[in-house]
Amino acid sequence: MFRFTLRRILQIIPTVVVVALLIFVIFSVVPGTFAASLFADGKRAADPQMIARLNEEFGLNKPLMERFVAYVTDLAQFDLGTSFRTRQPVFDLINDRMWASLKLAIVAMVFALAVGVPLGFLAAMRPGSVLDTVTMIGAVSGLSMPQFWLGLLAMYLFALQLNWLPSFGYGNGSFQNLILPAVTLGVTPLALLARTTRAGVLDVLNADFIRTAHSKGMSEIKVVRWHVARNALVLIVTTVGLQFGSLIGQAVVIEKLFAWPGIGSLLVDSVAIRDIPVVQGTILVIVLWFLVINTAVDLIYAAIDPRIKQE
Amino acid sequence: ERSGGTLVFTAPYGSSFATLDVQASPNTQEEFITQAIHRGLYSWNSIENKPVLELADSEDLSEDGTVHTYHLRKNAVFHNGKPLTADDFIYSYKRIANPKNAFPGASFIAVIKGADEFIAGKADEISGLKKIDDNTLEITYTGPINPGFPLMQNTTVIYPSNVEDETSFAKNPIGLGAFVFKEHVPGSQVVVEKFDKYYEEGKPYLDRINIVLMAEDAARDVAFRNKEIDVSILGPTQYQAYQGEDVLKDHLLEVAEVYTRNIGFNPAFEPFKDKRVRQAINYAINAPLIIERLVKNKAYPASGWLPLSSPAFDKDKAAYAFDPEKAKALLTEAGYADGFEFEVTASPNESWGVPIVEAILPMLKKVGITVKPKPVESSALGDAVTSNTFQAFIWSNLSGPDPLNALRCFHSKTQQSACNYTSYASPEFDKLYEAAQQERDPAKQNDLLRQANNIVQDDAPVWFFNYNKAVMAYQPWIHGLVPNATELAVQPYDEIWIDETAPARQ
Amino acid sequence: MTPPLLQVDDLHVRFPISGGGLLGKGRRMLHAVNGISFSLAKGECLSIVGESGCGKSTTALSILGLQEPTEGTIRYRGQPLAGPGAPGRMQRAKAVQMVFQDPYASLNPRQSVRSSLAAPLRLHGVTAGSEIEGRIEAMLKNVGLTPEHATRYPHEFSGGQRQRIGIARALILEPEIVVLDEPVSALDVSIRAQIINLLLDLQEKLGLSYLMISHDLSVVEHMSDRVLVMYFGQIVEEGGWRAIFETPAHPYTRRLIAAIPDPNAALSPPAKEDRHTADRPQLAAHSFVSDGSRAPDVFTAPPSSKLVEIALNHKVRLAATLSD
Amino acid sequence: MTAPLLDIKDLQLGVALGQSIHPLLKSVSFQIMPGEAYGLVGESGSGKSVTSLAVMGLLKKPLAVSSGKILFKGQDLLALPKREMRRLRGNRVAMIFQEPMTALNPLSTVGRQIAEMFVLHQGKSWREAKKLAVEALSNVRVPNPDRRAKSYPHQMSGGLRQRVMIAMALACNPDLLIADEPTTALDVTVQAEVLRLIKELCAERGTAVLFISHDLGVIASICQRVGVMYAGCLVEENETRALFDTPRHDYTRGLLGALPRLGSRSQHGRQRLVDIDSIIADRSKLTDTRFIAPRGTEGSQP
Amino acid sequence: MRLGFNFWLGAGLTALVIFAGVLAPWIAPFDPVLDADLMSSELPPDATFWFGTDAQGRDVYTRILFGAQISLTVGIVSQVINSIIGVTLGMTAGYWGGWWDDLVNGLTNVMLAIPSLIFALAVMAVLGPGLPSLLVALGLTNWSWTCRIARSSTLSLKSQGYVQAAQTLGYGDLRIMFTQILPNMMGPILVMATLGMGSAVLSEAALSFLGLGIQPPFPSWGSMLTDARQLIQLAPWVAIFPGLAIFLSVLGFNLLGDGLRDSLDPHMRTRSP
Ligand SMILES: Nc1ncnc2c1ncn2[C@@H]1O[C@H](COP(=O)(O)OP(=O)(O)OP(=O)(O)O)[C@@H](O)[C@H]1O
Ligand SMILES: Nc1ncnc2c1ncn2[C@@H]1O[C@H](COP(=O)(O)OP(=O)(O)OP(=O)(O)O)[C@@H](O)[C@H]1O
Ligand SMILES: [Mg+2]
Ligand SMILES: [Mg+2]
Repeated sequence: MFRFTLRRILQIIPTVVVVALLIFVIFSVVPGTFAASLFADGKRAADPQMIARLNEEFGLNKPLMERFVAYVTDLAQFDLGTSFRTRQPVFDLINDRMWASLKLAIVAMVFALAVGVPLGFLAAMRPGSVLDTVTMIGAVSGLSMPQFWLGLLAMYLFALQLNWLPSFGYGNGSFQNLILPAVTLGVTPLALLARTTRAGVLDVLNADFIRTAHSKGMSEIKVVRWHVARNALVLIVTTVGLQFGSLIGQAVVIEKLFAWPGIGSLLVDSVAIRDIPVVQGTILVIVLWFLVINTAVDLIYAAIDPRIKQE
Repeated sequence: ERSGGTLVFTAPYGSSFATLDVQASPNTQEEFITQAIHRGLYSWNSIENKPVLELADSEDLSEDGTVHTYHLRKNAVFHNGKPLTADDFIYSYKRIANPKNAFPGASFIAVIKGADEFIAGKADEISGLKKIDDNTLEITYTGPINPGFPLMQNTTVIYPSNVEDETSFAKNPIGLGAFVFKEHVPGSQVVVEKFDKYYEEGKPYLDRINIVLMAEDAARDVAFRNKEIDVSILGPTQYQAYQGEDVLKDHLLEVAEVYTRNIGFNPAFEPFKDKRVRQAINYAINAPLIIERLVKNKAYPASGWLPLSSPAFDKDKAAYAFDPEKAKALLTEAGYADGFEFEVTASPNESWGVPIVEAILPMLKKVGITVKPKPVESSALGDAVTSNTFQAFIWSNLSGPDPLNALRCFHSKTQQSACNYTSYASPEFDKLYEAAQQERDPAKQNDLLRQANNIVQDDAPVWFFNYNKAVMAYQPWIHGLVPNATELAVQPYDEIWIDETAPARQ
Repeated sequence: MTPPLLQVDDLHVRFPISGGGLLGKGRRMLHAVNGISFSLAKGECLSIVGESGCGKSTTALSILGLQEPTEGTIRYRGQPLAGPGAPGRMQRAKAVQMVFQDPYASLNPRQSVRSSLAAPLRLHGVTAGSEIEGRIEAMLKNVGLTPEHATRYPHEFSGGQRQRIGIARALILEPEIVVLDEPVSALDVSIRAQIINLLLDLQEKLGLSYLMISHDLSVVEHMSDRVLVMYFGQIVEEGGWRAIFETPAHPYTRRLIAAIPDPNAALSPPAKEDRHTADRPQLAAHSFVSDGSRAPDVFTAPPSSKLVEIALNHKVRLAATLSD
Repeated sequence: MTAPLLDIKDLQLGVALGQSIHPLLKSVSFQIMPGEAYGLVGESGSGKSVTSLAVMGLLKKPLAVSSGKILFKGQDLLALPKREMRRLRGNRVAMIFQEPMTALNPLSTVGRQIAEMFVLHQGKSWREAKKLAVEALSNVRVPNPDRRAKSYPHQMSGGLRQRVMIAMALACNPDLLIADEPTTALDVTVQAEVLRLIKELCAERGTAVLFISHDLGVIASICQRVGVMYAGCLVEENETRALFDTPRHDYTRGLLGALPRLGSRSQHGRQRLVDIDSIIADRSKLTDTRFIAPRGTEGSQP
Repeated sequence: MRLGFNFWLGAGLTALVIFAGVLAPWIAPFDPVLDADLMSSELPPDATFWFGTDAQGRDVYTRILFGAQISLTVGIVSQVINSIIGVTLGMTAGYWGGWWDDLVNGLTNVMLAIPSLIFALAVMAVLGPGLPSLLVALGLTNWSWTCRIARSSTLSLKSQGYVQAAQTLGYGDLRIMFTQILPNMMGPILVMATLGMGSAVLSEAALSFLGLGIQPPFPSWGSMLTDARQLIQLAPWVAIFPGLAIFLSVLGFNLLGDGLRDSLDPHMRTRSP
């Protein structure tokens, strides 16, 4: 198990390296510079000297190769560089925002799990029933709606019309502020979880060993508790991992809509003003998060399923 | 009793503050922090519509107008307890101009004599800065200019000279302002609290200000209606909506800001070489209609470059009328009877971006001109314009409050990439402008500038669209807001007070 | 002397198994086939029997060129079929063909019978439409189908019919050798007889040589001329069908034969004894490397041993020390 | 004369397609005596498995019994309440399936899967049940039963897994064991061992067996009586020996002649195998005639 | 192959979108760009303007019809690109194995690790807003699942008798891939592509929201919705109809994909997201 764990952790490294290269290449050819973006709102006349000064300061006029070497050297020392805009280490900026993102992702995922899995389970137990039909229609619908549209509607309904919840922002970090964005963000994983849970449970229910269990004279409830639950869990865990891993990336739109100070909105803003070190750092962190979650899932998977460690 | 209460103010220009070290940031967003925490040598007086002395009680002016001797405030104290002295100015200006920092404010400091050498790294001191004694500062400028404009910017505020670790300004700003920095929740808000030793007696009134970040108009709208925020900057749709609602319409603060929205024509593009074509476009577009229907009256039709609030604005000069016939005639004259096609480089901005191009598209089609929007991101717009790689662009440009500075952008000696984006060159204009530069009498200077502005209007290097009208909605219990023409959202926090009807005070 | 039709010499196949070291490096090897040698004569049916996983299919795939041998040579009429100097797929296709076990998986569901049969002809340079038609028609008749069947798709056929199509496809290029990997085990009992009869008819009619792999010893006995008994990658016994079934020498062979549920034997037990007591006294049990009752380690090469001829064309594997 | 243990009377079942029912079993009747081993052979798809599932009460959705009775010790299983049926299933009637790989839960140790039987039917605690499970494993001659009880199915060979299935099925000493092709997935040598095991254990405990197979050889070596199914009908039934010696139904005859028999080549030379199709002109008529021999006598016509 | 109700509902909705997009030039009552009269902006639905007018005074109904063209283009072209990349890589990796397989697997893992919206965001930033960039951005981002499915299908098809038979009959590798393997894995690939179309339409909307989508005057549903979010109270129809159009078309694609999947292979449900 230790070897397995270590191996899975080491496997992250090449992926991260390739991602780092990829985003460096992409953002070295992106049009627009940070310095020029300072004048984008037209509130000042452009100042060529200042633009030159800033580009020089950020090393943007150095040859690509040289910049690349510097970037890789820094990365190797776990240094994500310094933000053009704030002139603070990118690491600090991300650190400031990470917790808000995590909070959002975790609450969204917990919500999705708490609702999606039981729904999927119940639907699978009674395929073709009203509950099943309604759940599955709801799930496809949830997957078919633009997220920001849903968020906007929720915002108008719950904040403005009903006045139950604050409409936006982080507030002082209270749970109330979290509800709307988290629920909106949770809709997609919820729908997916309901679907995979249902499909997974159905698959398990059709497996031969369930027939064996019935042939032992087991009651439905015991079959589910003793044999279905754990096997379905294997599938659910995979979905949870993939979803949870990509949730921070998906949160970009929601964070922007609800003015949630996570790394998703940091990323979008930084792309908009071409604060390249922050963009690169943020994407790396999002990717790393995905990889770490999925590695964790693989380990959980191996703990649940004795067949994994074998191969 | 005006004292007390918490103001929830909105910072609408982005979803974060770039930095709390405001000297490092040219963004409007950080001006909210500056306004609360910092003070510069000068400040903008919204009522008189001009810069006034802030950190000095008085100044003496030399004969040629280049040397100013400032008698500094004696009661001003930094939040860290240090009394204000001339050293703080020298420290701050050197920090801003320091070539290693590459701060955006350096170009403002450049008005001080010897600053250029310092910025270029060729001198260790700024020769124009001289400390007479702790309370007296002598500054020599490069010319007989009004130093109020450059030295009132948020990038030229004064920091205390006794802070060892300069990087701490980015996290823990220390200033002379009416409010002390309390906390920053990144991406969410900055909280400031009343400074007891503020130099103006009896101020500020407020105990606390939460400057909350809220870039999304719709979110701000909901929050304002929910009374979660005390003020909100309105977009066109909300402006229209608020005007129609009884509870809201009485608490709107409007001001003509100093930005001119326009479509700049590149004379390198063949049809735009001809003045008649440029004029024809001005005639062909029904700007007032666009302003009324699309911009929801949240703007004033532009009759020239200088805006309504500019001292050199010419009330008698009529804007281009909407006259498609005349436009067609002009085009025929210019040899474009069959029209032509051009691209407008545009950002997504709703007030001066792609939507406006969409609106002129059918109008120009009627006179035979085909317009194609060429969408770019905001950050790429500046690049496209300053690198002169456009046929036309649509932008909002600063056109005040100082008319001399505003018209600099049409002076043929100004680089295209600096702000003469349309590569405008008119000997007639240059003559008037250079005369105005030398003129010391404000009235005569404004007169010259007015004439110069009219020449620009006739030559139509741009399509004159509108001057921005900024609108702020505020809760009925908020008092002391001022119509700040430079930026309505930036308010003098020390003047604001909250009355008893505020929900938080009941 | 002319070389035999097919000659396999010291064939080894090893598969790398991942997941050995920390990063999946230091790979272990699975020894699937360990030094197999045999030859196949024209018109002969040679069967390979042995338990699951002993390397029967791997051997067959090597001969078909679907599996690169790790060591050893395979020669067709003296010409190498694998390794350096081997002919391309095209030449090999004309020499060896295969009939697959699962009639459901062995036909492309998206190809009609005609295109399944025509495509290889075209590939091998038969372009005249009439010739193609003619050959397809003849072949369908050979395997007991009618020309009308050519336009149909696999799902329109029963398992037995599909297997006939599979045989037709294998024979369309007129190969001399046909590898049969469990040709009837997936078929329902009632159809097996038809296919077995068909295979025997075709062998006689076209002079084919069969290399047959089967679990089913009664089918092997029925069809084969010679039999190879494989055990974990090695041939443990080799001989004519009569020798193998009447006088099995290796304990594994005997166990194999004894394990066959035979209605005759079950219903008349004494007969069973008679058939297998024809032991060869000179082969003491200890001279065998393994009696096949315990699974050897597939990750190490087997201990050295030797095939010893105990009667004319009847060989048995004995421990190397004893035979030296 | 003793009462039959299992008495299937005129069982009909089919696939429910909307309103109509597409029949799969057209009236099947047979009896199994206590301690007797009864074999079912027949063409693929002739309804052997569905018959066994019907006895177990494990028919799933589109499949349903339309008429008939399944009497087990005189009780009609089809009329039994679910609860009662559950108590019977596994306890009195147990089943072994064809694929030992998929019939075991891959995520659970085999020990636990066997122990479930004791918890379910004997009300044992898990701890006791696990101990009994080890015992059950040693009963089916699994070496190292202690250690094996803690293994997962994928760590075992096919033969071992099938032994686990047998241990599980026989855990509560059922009166009837249903084995649906329990050895087709196994190698010949392993198959022989498993068959011997079933035979011995059932004989020891007096358990009756319903044995389903394609393989006449297997049937012959285990069963006392054989029923031959064809297209949803039991077309012939007889004592094993009698059936082999004097098959009466065309299909049975075809079946016996279709397969090469070990040793027949050396005795009689290679003979052409019987092609069932050639002896049966019209398959649809095949179910019209049935040859059911009364027990204890040689086959006779009905 | 039995196709359920879902499939037909999905097929119906998709047909509606195709119908709208293809026939837009003939059935739309107005021009989507030029028929803009600011005097009649933000009119509620009536007999002339079935879905009302937008802020520019353009007919929302017309623009939704033309928007279907954009959505279809985005959905189909991006999925064709995705499928070509995914199938080519996945099939060759599965067929040839070895270092190429390792490389493709690594690349797939990388693509999977970068959330697709973020990758699309980056690509759009480089290429600038607009339809061609969007097609590239969405076409490059979502092939990893297709690739995985193509690879695993190839691996299982490779051991099928008919593929081995083709090898023994002397077929070349490419011929085998294209005539034997590809046609037999089109089912799952088609399912992925159909589901991908839905997410492409949603991604277009999300990118528009982030200011990087298709830019006006092209009437894309995403940009219509984004532009309308300010008007949700004043002129809700400007936001509701494009929102509904997105919802229904994505629902259509999703149901179609689900339906296909259920009829092709009920077990595939759990294998892909
Ligand atoms: N591609 C492969 N990679 C790794 N191992 C393989 C591969 N192909 C076969 N093996 C292994 O090689 C050994 C021999 O396999 P082979 O398929 O030749 O057996 P077989 O005798 O045909 O068995 P069966 O009767 O079950 O078909 C087995 O242990 C098998 O697991
Ligand atoms: N769930 C089901 N739905 C519809 N038809 C079914 C179902 N299960 C079985 N059948 C049909 O019932 C018939 C009998 O099936 P059964 O499995 O009993 O055959 P069998 O005799 O056991 O065959 P085999 O020897 O292949 O196992 C077959 O025609 C089969 O197609
Ligand atoms: Mg094999
Ligand atoms: Mg069956």
